[in-house]
Amino acid sequence: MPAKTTATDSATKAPASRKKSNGTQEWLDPKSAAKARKELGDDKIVEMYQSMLHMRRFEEQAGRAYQMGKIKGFCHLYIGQEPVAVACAEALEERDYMVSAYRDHGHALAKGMTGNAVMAELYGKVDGCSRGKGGSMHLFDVSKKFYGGWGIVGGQIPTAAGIAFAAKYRDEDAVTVGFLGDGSIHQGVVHETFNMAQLWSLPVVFIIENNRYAMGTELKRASSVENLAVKADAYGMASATIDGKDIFKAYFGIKEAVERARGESKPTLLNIDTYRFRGHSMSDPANYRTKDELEAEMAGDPIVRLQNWLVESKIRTLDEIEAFDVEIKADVKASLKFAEESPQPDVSEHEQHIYVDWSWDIE
Amino acid sequence: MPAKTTATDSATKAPASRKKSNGTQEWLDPKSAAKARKELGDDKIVEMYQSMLHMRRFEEQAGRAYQMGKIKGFCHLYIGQEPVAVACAEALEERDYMVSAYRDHGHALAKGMTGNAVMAELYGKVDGCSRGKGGSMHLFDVSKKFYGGWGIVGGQIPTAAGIAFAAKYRDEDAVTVGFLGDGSIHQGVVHETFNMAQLWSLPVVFIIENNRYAMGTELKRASSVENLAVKADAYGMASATIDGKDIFKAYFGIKEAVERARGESKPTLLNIDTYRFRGHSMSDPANYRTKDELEAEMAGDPIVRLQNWLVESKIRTLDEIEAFDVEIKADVKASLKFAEESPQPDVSEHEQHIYVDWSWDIE
Amino acid sequence: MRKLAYRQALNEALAEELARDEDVFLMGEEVAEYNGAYKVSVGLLDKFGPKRVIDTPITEAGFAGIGIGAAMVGLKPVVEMMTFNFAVLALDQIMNTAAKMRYMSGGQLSCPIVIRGPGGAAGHLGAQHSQSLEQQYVHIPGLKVVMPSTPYDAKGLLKSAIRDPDPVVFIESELMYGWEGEVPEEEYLIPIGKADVKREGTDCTILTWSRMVHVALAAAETLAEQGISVEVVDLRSLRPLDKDAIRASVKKTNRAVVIEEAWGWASMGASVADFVSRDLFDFLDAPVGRLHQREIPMPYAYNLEPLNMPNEERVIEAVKRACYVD
Amino acid sequence: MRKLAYRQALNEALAEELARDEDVFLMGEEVAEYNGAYKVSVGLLDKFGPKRVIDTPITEAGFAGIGIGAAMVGLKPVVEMMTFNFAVLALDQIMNTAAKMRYMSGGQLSCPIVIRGPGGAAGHLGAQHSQSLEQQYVHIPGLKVVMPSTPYDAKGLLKSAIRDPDPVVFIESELMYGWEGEVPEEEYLIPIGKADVKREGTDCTILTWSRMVHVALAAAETLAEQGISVEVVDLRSLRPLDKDAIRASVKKTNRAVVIEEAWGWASMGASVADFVSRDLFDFLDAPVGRLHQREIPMPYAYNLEPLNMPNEERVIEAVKRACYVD
Ligand SMILES: Cc1ncc(C[n+]2csc(CCOP(=O)(O)OP(=O)(O)O)c2C)c(N)n1
Ligand SMILES: Cc1ncc(C[n+]2csc(CCOP(=O)(O)OP(=O)(O)O)c2C)c(N)n1
Ligand SMILES: [Mg+2]
Ligand SMILES: [Mg+2]
Repeated sequence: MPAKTTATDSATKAPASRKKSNGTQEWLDPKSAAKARKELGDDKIVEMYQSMLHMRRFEEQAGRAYQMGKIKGFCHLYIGQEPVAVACAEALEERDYMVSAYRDHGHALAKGMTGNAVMAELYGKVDGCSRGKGGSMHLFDVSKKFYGGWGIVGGQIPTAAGIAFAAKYRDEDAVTVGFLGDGSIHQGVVHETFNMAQLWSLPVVFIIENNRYAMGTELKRASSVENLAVKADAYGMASATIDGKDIFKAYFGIKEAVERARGESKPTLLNIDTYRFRGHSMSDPANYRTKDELEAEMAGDPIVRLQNWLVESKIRTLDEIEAFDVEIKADVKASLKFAEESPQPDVSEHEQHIYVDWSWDIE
Repeated sequence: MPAKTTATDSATKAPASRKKSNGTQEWLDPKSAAKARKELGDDKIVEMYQSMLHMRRFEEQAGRAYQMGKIKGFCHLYIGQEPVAVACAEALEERDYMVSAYRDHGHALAKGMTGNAVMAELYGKVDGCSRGKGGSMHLFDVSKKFYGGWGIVGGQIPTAAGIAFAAKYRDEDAVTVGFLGDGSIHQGVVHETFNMAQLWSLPVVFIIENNRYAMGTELKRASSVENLAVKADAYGMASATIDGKDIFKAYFGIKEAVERARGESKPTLLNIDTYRFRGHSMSDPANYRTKDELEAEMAGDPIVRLQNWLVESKIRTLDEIEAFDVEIKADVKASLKFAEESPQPDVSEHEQHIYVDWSWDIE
Repeated sequence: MRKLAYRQALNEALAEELARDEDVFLMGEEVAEYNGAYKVSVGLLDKFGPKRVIDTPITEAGFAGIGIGAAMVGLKPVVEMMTFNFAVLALDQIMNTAAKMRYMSGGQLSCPIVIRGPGGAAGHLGAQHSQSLEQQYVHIPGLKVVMPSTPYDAKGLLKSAIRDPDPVVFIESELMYGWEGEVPEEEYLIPIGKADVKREGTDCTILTWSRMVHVALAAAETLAEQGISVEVVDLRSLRPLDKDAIRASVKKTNRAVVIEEAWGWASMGASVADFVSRDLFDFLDAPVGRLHQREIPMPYAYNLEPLNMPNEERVIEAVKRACYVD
Repeated sequence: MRKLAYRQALNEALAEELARDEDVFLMGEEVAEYNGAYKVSVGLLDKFGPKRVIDTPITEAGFAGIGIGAAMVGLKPVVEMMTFNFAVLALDQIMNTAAKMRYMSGGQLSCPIVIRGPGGAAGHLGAQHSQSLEQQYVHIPGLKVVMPSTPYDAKGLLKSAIRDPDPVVFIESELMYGWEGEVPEEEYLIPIGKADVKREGTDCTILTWSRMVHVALAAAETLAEQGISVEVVDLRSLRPLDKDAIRASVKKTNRAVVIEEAWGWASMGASVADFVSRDLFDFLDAPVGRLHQREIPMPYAYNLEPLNMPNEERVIEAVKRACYVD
């Protein structure tokens, strides 16, 4: 298969694993794929491919902007984990809520926020989704029901449950998804929340994006159990472990949990296997992973797998897919330009949004 | 059986449950009882009875002193839960550590602290185990390896794990027991600690004294699961549910966990069924429990059960047991007198023990 | 006018606001079936049902966070902390989520939550249960902090706090729950950010809040007999602070003593005293006086405990020192 | 003399104390295999092995509590908080266990632990990651709080902190880790509780600590050119506080400006300013000046962020105001 269209982060060779009986490559689980074609339809699947590719190109661009010193502070790239966000957003309705942490670019884009608004936020510009005052770790868009964007590990989980509580309180028939990482699962407040979510049967889905590392700490050095899905057993909560590198498996796995939340108002803990191709943040060389491990993972780049599946399934030709990439790259460039040109917030904004009214003199 | 010697808090009629095949009363599990006679010997069992009765009389006395206004603040009585503390202390060596919370009188006495030192502490007198500066919720005796005595629900659990960590660090071959309640199990820091205790295989035993109520909140209203032992599954930690109203079952259940800690340096979570006959604290009327429930529980008073077993097993006669009670009551009276007569801490103590050296001027 | 206990006044405020606004709910340990550990929520479960009055497990960080999340999407939670000694477990949620949401979201979000419960010493509860920790909240931009001293203030301020679009930390006093005071039948609100002169005087201003207001008033009474006229200004709201009320009083008396139940370093009292010293430098005839808890954990021993606390006698000394008397 | 970066000086202190005392161990997130999120613990795992240098899960309350428990039975843990923004999750353990153990046990127990890590703003990290929260610790009896401003002070004070029999909160500065300064080869200790005059002057005293010391020194340089002689007193230790050093300097200059990176209400700066205003009332020729972070969460936007912070220009203004210049 041609190298030129494969996502920058991924090697050109196909994943070593996953051979068909006839010895050729099995890109994605055939059963889920067939189901997806029936339930979602090919065009929707193509859209999902496009949004994954958009996330990828968007963050590659953000990474370059960071290296050029145009984006500062922390910048936690989502590259490699795209199927999770896209599958999740696809499993949700517009009225549903999403809460993320600091690795939130992909989630924000998946929930419908524009590349312009997110890129401008990374630039700290006034047209950013948080008017440039939040930054990479604090993306918000109330109109898209995207509620951040959190810097304190685990702190977003009670918030997610609280939003679910409110949705239930007001009979909104809305589901809330709260994302956390494999390192964040150990925080006490996460466990406090699990108990209340189950006790009060809140319509919430907790998604562990298990990329096997918390900064430099591999899962097994931080967790006394290998399988994080068992965390749910302590609360009698439904749970599942899902392959987050296969967009279709991810979609159906998340969909089931979302339906449980919407239909039965019951929480679910999902342990989704995924992998980040980049370091923890832009400043992390990620030496704690072997070159082999990284290469093997990148060989199974989920975007490349879907791309190859699309081509082999004759849903789109390679040329069409290359065309997408050209478009998307142009789109991302436009977002960059938008961010570059967007003004910084006016200095008057410095004193706004602390309280609804800050007329009183505190200083 | 005669009412006169039964513990004040317990009804005279035998527990409705537990009939022998021949229709007569089964006071304690026969298999465990037989095992206990073999492994502990009758005299040791009698000692255990005596210390349970001592706790009971001690706290009845403390309760009266509280009603007379001689003991103030909070006073959380342990009445009804005595077998847990006694069985636990019996399962431990002197060099082993014990950490409790605010319902700590029984634990302190079981670990070898004198009635005088504990009663004087409740009185806030200088001969109290904490020189009168800690109070009912903060009993300490380093020489007995008793490390409190905590007011913040769940806060004692990382401490217990930390002591276990230190014991392992120094190859002390010592086990640490940390007590908590069925309401405290939900605190986040408890779960954070469970993960590290298992991950680092610390020689610690976490004992949930599951008396089914947290203040006025029944277990099922606070916990999404009925069986608290499953909390351990989330950490791959060993666990067991134990009948804490049967002194022998409690003993062997705890012993097994202590041996796991000492032999394999592995933590265990024990979910011990027990019941408090009194309110949460002296100021709690405990209206949240039905009269029937309370009567049924008190009919199964674990002290009365052991007493009846001792008599029926011909280990001690009723007269001998009555004699114990007379002695113990006298002993408790003596502790009360000791506490009454002990002086309050000298005012100079007010400024002591803040720092090792408080020569510097802070105020 | 009718008299109500401090706890009854709070109870009325909660009942009225629960009745007034469907989005208001009360959540905390023992608030529902037990009617509140300190009986502030008596009868509310019966009146408003389990959807609006909710018992929680003992997980302060978790349920504070759930309340905050609910507030972020427009509900108006009142989260009871059984005491503020335990609220420290939820401090991250309060200072990093509730306080910062509006700013970090560029004004998209607000967090109209009230975190309330008793603070301060209770009596013979030892070191972990007898702390005055308002400084943990006063320090944080984005939070408002209110500490009423009377049933009247408690009711009017709690109603305002519940209607406030920003997060309000509302600290009551365990020892005052039973204290009675006049509370009118008809509804009223007291704006957050306004101090109240609880006693007028001309020689020295006492700046204080919560239970210490009553210690100050008792001292003022005694001092009046000795010919020293003390003005007692109850700050009521610590953030925002009513600087104008402080200025007005101190410009009149030219002397100030700040009294607080908390420890004195990096405390609200230090801030108030510092404000007076700098802002009113040219009006002060004497150094600002301060009285606070000794820099010592609260001892349990009944004879030592009182030594740790400001009391009438010490207030009198402090005022006299500020007035250069004796 | 040789120069070391702030982080290297800390690393040496840790290495020397780990080598000196078997009971000392280092615990925290990423301290071992990753060599520290900010590389303060570089090489320590290799030197001392996994028993002494321990990576933890991301559970601040839990591992702080485990360290505290270990300290209660005589070990000397150094617990690293990746930043003090996260330490608030462990505040209950620090203020209710570590700080109170000695007192509540009537002197039986001690808690010789060091809780250390970077505090203060880092740069473009937004509101939750850029806080100066020393006031949460300074307020608590039983704790000691140290905030060194130079590699020399950092090394000498960390060694003293590790040997201290009481709990010490040791707050470093994320922005200073790379800054170099002279550090002698031979071992030395700096006692906790002693301030250090970083620059002598006669017209005005600047009282500050941590990174702000350098902002103050830069301002002092500029002011010197303008004929204003500033004395910069680095408090170094916030609890205990070196009152005598403050008195000595202010009695000489009769003017004082307090500078801190933190917000200003119920802050350490408020306490220091209040202390000067009252204790040195008769020596002050002008109101004490204060400079602190704006009462605003840290904005991310690169143009707004600097507006939140004290800087050289503002220090110069504050000193001139205190000196009635312009
Ligand atoms: C309370 C808290 N502790 C520590 C940190 C520093 N930190 C930020 S992300 C991170 C690792 C989290 O790993 P994981 O949960 O697996 O999420 P991932 O980065 O893999 O997406 C750490 C330790 C923090 N932000 N908050
Ligand atoms: C952090 C914290 N929250 C709340 C309290 C108030 N409180 C003290 S004991 C208690 C109930 C605990 O119940 P449980 O754990 O079952 O122990 P038990 O009293 O039954 O022995 C509560 C809510 C506290 N002391 N600390
Ligand atoms: Mg991870
Ligand atoms: Mg219980």
